[in-house]
Amino acid sequence: MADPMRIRATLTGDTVEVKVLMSHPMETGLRKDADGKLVPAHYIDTVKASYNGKDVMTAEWGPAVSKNPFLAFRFKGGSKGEKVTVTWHDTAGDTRTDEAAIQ
Amino acid sequence: MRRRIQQMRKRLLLGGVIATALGASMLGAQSTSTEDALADYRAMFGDDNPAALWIARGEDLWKEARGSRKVSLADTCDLGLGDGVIKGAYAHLPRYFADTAKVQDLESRLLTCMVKGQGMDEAPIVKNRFGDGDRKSDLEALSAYIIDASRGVAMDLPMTHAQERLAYESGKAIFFYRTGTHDFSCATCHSQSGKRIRLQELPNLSVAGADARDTYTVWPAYRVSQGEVRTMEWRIGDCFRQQRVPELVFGSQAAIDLTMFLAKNAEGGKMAAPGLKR
Amino acid sequence: MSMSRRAFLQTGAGATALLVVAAAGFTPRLGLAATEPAAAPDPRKPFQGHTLDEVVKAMGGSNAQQSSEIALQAPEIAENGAVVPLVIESKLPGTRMIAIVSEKNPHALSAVFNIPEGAEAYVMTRVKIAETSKVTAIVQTDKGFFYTDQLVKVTLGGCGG
Amino acid sequence: MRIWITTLLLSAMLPLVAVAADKARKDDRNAQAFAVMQASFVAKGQAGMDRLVQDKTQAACSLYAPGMPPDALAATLLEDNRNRVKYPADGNYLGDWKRGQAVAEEGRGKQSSDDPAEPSGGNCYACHQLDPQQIAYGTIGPSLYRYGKLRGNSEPVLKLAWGMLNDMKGYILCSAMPRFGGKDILTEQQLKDVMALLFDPDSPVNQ
Repeated sequence: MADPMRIRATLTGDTVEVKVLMSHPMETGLRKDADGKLVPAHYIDTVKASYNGKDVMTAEWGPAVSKNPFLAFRFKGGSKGEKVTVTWHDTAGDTRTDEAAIQ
Repeated sequence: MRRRIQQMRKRLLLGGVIATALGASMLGAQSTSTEDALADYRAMFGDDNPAALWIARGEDLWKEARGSRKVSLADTCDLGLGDGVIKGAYAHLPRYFADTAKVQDLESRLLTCMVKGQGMDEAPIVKNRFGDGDRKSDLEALSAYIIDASRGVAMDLPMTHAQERLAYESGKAIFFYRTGTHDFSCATCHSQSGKRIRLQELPNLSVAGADARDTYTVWPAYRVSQGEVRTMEWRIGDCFRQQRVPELVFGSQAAIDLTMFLAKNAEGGKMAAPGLKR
Repeated sequence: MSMSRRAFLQTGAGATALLVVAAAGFTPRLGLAATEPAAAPDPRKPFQGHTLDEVVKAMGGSNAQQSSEIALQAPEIAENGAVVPLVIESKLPGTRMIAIVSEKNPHALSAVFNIPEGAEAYVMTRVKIAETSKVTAIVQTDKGFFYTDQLVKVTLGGCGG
Repeated sequence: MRIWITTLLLSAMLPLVAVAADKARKDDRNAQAFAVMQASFVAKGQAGMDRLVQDKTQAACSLYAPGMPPDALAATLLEDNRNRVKYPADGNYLGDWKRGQAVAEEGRGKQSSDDPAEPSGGNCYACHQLDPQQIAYGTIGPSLYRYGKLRGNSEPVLKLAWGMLNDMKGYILCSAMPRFGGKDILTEQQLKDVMALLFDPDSPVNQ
């Protein structure tokens, strides 16, 4: 199973900034490993973030997002202590959901 | 220049776009020096170092009961300050361990703890010492976690055992040993300050000083070019590869002795690892 | 660094003076070389485009307009093409989508971010670029598609081995 | 009086003793490094264990580092290296600067991870500025920008540059620069191409 994301959500004024680090190889399908073998494509293709049951960000990615992806986004109307949920899905069908309380 | 970006980040963080401040980057100005541009690039990572993912995984591995003995490293592994003590442990490594009668660096000591303490198989751990994407290295994750627990602690090696002093002398001899098709030694690139290879600054690691401290204390580091956290043994082994010599054996005496030489030269430097490197 | 000097130096000559050559063997290791055997294509249409126009078209638009209301912060020089940090913020009213395009990648589109109601038109992320090239931020509003771009030079780092 | 002379003699000898002791320690240093490294490395790819065995130049430059070998030893080694320089059979020093540029850019070659069937690079940009368009250049060696323009291309100038490119240790004994000809890193044709990069009036180095 994929490793947990690292999510930090910070409230400044009326804006919540969410920063997410995801553990993922983001293989393009074009890279060769140490033995010279082509590593098959394997990357996160969708990301979804929600707050109070409402989407605050959805994303579609290709293989050109960097390995161990980093993403930051902002939304208005969040309050401290409430949770932001982030889910990703990848081309191998794996998925992972984590959450973090707004600080 | 770096300050400009930090200010920009701060403004962006507050939600207000200052059109003039962003104007510069929108124009893609070509005017800064290469060094300034690289400093800007590095500043853009802020404190969002993906090494955090390794630290988190390392913590789980440290606390989990594993191996045929079903014990955790947190309960059984002595890194020099007592069983399970990790705070500051890395700042006093490499050091002599009586139970193995050897000077050990962090990684070889972790291997001892996993094999002798937990009863795990040595071969797969060593084979998987450097991770690659989905194939993750336990040693790299554990190292990241343990070293993070020494953040802010000054490098201070015991150097009381004769074998520790011998390791330092041997490491120094290896550092200056020129050989191979290209006549390289570590000293070829790392015995003066202020030079660079391509665009990479080359620290002087041949003597104790600021260069040695600033370099040693940010390893292990998340290597942007590899998308992996790499440890000191990896760093040294990859230097040897580029030195055109054969492959450095993991946990070998040369690896530990050279680490000892570098660690001693970094004495007094405050640990700031895992860092972020090209 | 004064803004006016930066702006003044933003000339064609300045843009070409610091050409950075990627050494042979660099891009294949990065896994982005277009000459390598192709991976199974991403079924999503916009991710198959090779140019800005093709991507915009696949998204159902046409003729993206350059706009100074989009702020793209990208490094002038990336020490490594595997990780290029970007900050994109749109001041265009009704921004509902932000996308990142690098035309010299095997496939131009890197990422699409949908901005729901209540979210800010702001995103920070890190992408791969195969070689020195322009990075383009596309923004979609109810009025159509807009973009801004910046040249990012990819350099070689250490021993080159 | 006698005591006085003895003291004088002893104090005169002391530095000699110290030098001898230092030499012995340094001898041990090379031997010690070799012994530890032999036990700590394994052959991989084209990098065999023989690569850990030093030649005389490498041994001398390691033994006295960060200082220099004594003058007499240095003179012998310099001559040895310089005598090994092979000059082109056809008397022609200059190849194609464009191919030379590729050799100067390429960093791979001779590493355990490199394909031995592929030609090695010279990796000149790792240490030198050449074509000013390439900003990713190192500063371990001097800038070679306008190398030919500043020196012309008379026979002695070309011969000297060829010699240094082939075996720098015949000119600066403990230089950081590899012996590209002497250690068979680059072929004669590659060396000519790099020479052209340095000397051809059309080369970007001379603009």
